Amino acid sequence: MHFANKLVIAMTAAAFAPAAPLAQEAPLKIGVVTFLSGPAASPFGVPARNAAEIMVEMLNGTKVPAPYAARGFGGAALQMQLVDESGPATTQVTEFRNLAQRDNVDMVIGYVSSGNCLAVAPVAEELKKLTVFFDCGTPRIFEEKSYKYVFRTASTATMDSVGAALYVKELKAGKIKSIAGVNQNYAWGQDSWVDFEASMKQLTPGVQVATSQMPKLFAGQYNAEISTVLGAKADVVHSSFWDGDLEAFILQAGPRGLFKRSTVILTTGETAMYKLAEHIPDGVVIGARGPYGPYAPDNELNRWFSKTFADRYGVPPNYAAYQMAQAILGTKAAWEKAQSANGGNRPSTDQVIAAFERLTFESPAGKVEMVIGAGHQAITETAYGVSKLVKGKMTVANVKRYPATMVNPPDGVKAADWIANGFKK
Amino acid sequence: MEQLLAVLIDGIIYSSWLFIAAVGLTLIYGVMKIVNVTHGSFYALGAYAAASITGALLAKGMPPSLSYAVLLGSALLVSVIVAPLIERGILRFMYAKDEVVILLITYALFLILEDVIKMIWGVNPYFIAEPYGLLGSFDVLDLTYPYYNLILVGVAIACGAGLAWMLGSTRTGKLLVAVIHDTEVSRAMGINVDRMYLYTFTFGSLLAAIGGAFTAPTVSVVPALGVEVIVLSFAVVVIGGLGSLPGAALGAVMVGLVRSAAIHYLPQAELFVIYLVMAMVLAFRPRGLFSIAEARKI
Amino acid sequence: MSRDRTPRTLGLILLALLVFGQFLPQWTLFLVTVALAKGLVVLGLMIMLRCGLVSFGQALYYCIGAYAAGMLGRLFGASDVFTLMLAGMAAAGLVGFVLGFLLARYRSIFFGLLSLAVSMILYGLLVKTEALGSTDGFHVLPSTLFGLRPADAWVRYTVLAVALLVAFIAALLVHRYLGTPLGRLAPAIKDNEIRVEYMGASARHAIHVKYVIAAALAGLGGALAATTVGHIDPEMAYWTTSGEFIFITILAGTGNVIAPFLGALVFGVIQTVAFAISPNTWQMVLGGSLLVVIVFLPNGLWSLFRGRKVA
Amino acid sequence: MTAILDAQGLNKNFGAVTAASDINAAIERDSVVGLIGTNGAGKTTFINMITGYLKPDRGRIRYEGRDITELAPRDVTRLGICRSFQIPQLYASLTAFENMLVGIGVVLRNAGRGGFFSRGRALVPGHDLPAEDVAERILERFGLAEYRDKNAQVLPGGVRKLLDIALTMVAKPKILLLDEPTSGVSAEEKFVIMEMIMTAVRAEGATVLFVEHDMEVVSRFAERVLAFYDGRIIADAAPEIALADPEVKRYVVGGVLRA
Repeated sequence: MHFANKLVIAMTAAAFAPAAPLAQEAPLKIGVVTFLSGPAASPFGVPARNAAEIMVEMLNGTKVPAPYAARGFGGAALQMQLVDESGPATTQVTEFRNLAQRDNVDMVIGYVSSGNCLAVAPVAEELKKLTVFFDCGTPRIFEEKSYKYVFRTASTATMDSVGAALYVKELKAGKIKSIAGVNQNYAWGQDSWVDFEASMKQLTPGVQVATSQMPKLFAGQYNAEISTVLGAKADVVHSSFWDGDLEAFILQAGPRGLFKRSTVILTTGETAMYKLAEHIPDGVVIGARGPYGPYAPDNELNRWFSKTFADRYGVPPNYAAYQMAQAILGTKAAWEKAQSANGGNRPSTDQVIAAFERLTFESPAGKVEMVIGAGHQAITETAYGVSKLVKGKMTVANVKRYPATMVNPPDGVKAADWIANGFKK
Repeated sequence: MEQLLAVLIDGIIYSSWLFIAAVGLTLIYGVMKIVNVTHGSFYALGAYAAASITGALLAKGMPPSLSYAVLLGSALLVSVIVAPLIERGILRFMYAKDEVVILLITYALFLILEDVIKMIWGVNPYFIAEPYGLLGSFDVLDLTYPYYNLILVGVAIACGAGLAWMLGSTRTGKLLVAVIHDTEVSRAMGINVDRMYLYTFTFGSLLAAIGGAFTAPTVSVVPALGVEVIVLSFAVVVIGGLGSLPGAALGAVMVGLVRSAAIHYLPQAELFVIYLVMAMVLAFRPRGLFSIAEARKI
Repeated sequence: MSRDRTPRTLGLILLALLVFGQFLPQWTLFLVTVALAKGLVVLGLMIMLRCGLVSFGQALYYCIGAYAAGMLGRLFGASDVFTLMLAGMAAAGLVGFVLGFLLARYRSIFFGLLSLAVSMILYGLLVKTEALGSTDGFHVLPSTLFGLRPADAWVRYTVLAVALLVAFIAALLVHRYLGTPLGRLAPAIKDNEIRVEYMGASARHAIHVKYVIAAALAGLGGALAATTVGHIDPEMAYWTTSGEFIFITILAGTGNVIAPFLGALVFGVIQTVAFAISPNTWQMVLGGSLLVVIVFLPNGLWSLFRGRKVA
Repeated sequence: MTAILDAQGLNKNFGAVTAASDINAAIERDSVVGLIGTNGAGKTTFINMITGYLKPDRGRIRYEGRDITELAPRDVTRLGICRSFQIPQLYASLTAFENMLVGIGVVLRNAGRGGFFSRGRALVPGHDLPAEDVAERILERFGLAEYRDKNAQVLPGGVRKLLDIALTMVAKPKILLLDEPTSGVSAEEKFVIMEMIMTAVRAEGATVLFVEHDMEVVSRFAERVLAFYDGRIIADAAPEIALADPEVKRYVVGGVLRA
């Protein structure tokens, strides 16, 4: 018996140990989930965390330019609780539940990994907790199910592949006989390549696939892959590598003349372009997963954001940082719209959701429209350009912008079908 | 034909990298019977030290030609500082425990070191690409390879030959061999096994650090760099036979060639081909290719 | 032999949790359920560890169990929680039975590393299977109990209750098994296999049986995890997952069939606390606590609760 | 009397070393046979071949007329041929009592009484007592009662030796092979131990082969002696005759003195 007692006591103690005090009326508690450890921390997680910290601080200090001048969300100060996104889906689901039910946050903003987004979405629905995905790319989330409590304020990865295809077609004036791919061997890499290949086949009929390399995620050594791609002599090489893998790929492919031999597209190249300025030759197609960083429009919001960020962290914000800012501002917009509809009183979650659906709001990256995924999935314009070193500083030249509806499927149409049917509106 | 040549060259380059990364593991296991997970940490430490130190010196205007020496030096630096700390500070109190428990201890240490590294170097990547491009490159048919890859091969051969020489011809080496064969008897014969353990752990870790240091110029040094290396070098070492130096070499070459062949001819298989080889080898040679079958006296 | 109190203690814990469970906050219910799922896997590892064998690839069966359950729902719309668990258990047990013929011949580190290789092969295959969502995995239908779906407020508690029941039965059966001659053989095999053979028993057969049991338990745990978490992906087969299970096994100790569940729970709590208090350095907390346990509780957490031999 | 065990033309080489060359020996039921010879003469190899640990290169071994040459140790054991070891083979982490229980468990299981669904207190075949009682009784008989709950690894040498032999008794052996039962034991203890074993064996009734270096012990307990030298049997006779044989004197007895 004594044993059973001990155990139960131990367990209940353990269960309540980390419990935080219940959330007061104000301020608003926001759970922010992003990678703080592991390989995805440096390119996405940490810049996103930094952006979140800036936004929260500036919003509470009412230092954000119009239309976001109001304190916090509709006057209520923000309080953010940070969680690491590392670990398997089980861990992430556990932590999400802890945020929602133990720490009683008012909403959760986060998730870089598509796998985590897919795992968390149904839980958010079960717990009726407003959840905003800021970065993860997979189109599957709103294609496979429809959610009430889940929103995504960034475009899906489909946009990157379609945009890239449109851009190289223009760049090479249609003279593309063969394409090759080097993508990481996991969902993101596979999906990116599938979409790009399909788009190219639509845009330049008869194009050949020379080779599609899928090295293991974080393999780090790409000599063999580079050899095959060099040997394939493709006109265009597509890669959705990110972070360490992307940088290693650039460092290893450069000296081997891959960039000279083929037109290389790096759909997330923007995260590496400043760090590796002297290693990226001119003419490499650089993507930023949307109108972020160098492609961000020149409006006041953007000038303010990039300056504040650069002043504090010494580097310009990358697209992950932009997407985080976009997610927070989008939620703020929805919240305040709902609040004014509610006669100035704090809106209920359902009211915020009602306001969020089909919302159009301004972000440092310009106009964001929550028009697909039944009003829960954002579409934005996107832009591509080629690298150009100007006085030792990396810039993008020959920039082309593509309106949102041109690079995103219409509501209710699966990305794959949309591409397969020749991008019909 | 050209492709076959490419397969060979890519395979050899990758094998060299694997060998440098893995050989320390087999040494440590041979002598101490520890499956050492911190091996990955030392690989990462080597890479970080090399990247940051070389980068700093280059910024200070050091002639790039010296950077290769600096790579080596920084690997030496971290391993002689950290390895003894871990061996004397923690591991030596654990030798009485099960092989598995010690493995877990090194796993715990690995987790801790991951965060320590993050605390020291932060999460932002480090680069020192200069040594990679510096020597220019050579062409094989119409494939271009930087000469640096040959340096990698050279380092691998140097590590292997050096280790073989040390075990075969130096006094310490001979003592080590004795310990490898029978720790208890060696102890009885008055060999200072504890010191041997210290040397072995430091030297084995140094090899891992060298692996990291000489990889640094070709990659971006980021958190969790070591994770991949752990399982990979386990596979290599197990295929060759734990504790066997020629085994590690053969294992590295096998894995390297098979992998590059897969990439050239069957890209889909790349993901698990290494483990396939490992499973196959173990299925037919349960203790790896170069194993010392232990007889039991009854 | 001292009187065997384990079944009674198990019963008490079951009752205690069934009763207290209704009052525990929702998030703890989930925490405990996940701990039970992992505990089932660890229970199997404990049996193996008793004969001195450590599988670095037990995640293989965890993953097989989860995918078996997931596929059953995906292909045939099956959602009954017991059906799914039986399916996961059967699938894993079957694979374990086949692989057992190979693996039962291996000892010490080689057993561990071969099982690791096998699990990594499955991981590779799943990652290549884009039809199953590759690394992103896929949803598992919310499960039902005898065709009924409990009210939202009671879902967590119901799942927990089911998990408790399953874990209770599994623990009892394993406990009984460990008492049989074949079960008792475990430490003997660890100590002196030659003597085992010279007493007229086949160590390989004994290990094979234990291996299948361990696999089935891991499959059961995987299926339970799948239905609880509602999402499965190949990382369930990745070596880090196996590492976590071994971590828990050592944390818990092999003293008694209750230990694995206790260990899994403590692990879950440590992890979530670490996530909460130090999001940037939780790995350090995890590693540190493991070191502490190994150094100060060489026989695992179980030694805290155990005055004398219970098993 | 009929031979219970019959070895014919056994040969075994390890590379260049000849461990057994043309060994022929027929052992009568219930006899007590001493195996003598210097280290490496082939005594243990002989035992290892009988128990299936080694397969002879040539030759056959028959047990009660049945060919057991190819059987594995566990199958030989199941037939009732049990052995003890020169270096005690115990379950170091278990107590003496648990050591016995493991052995008894195997016996139960092989008799189909130790399965998952069988009763807790099934009777041990041959002893017709529950496992615990059998263990107690055998420990008692070997004077090990006081060490019942001590871990095997902490037991003194002589006790380990006895426990090792006691373990062989659980299966009710028909043939008992004792590999140097008294090695590493003081001269006077030797006789005590052998007495114990013999009383135990007589109570159970079994054929005994024991390897022994002490000729006094041999001539005291053995009814028949097989003298090994260089893998051959150089003498096979009653102790007084065998030990008087000049060859044996030169190669074995002398060898022991020199050793």
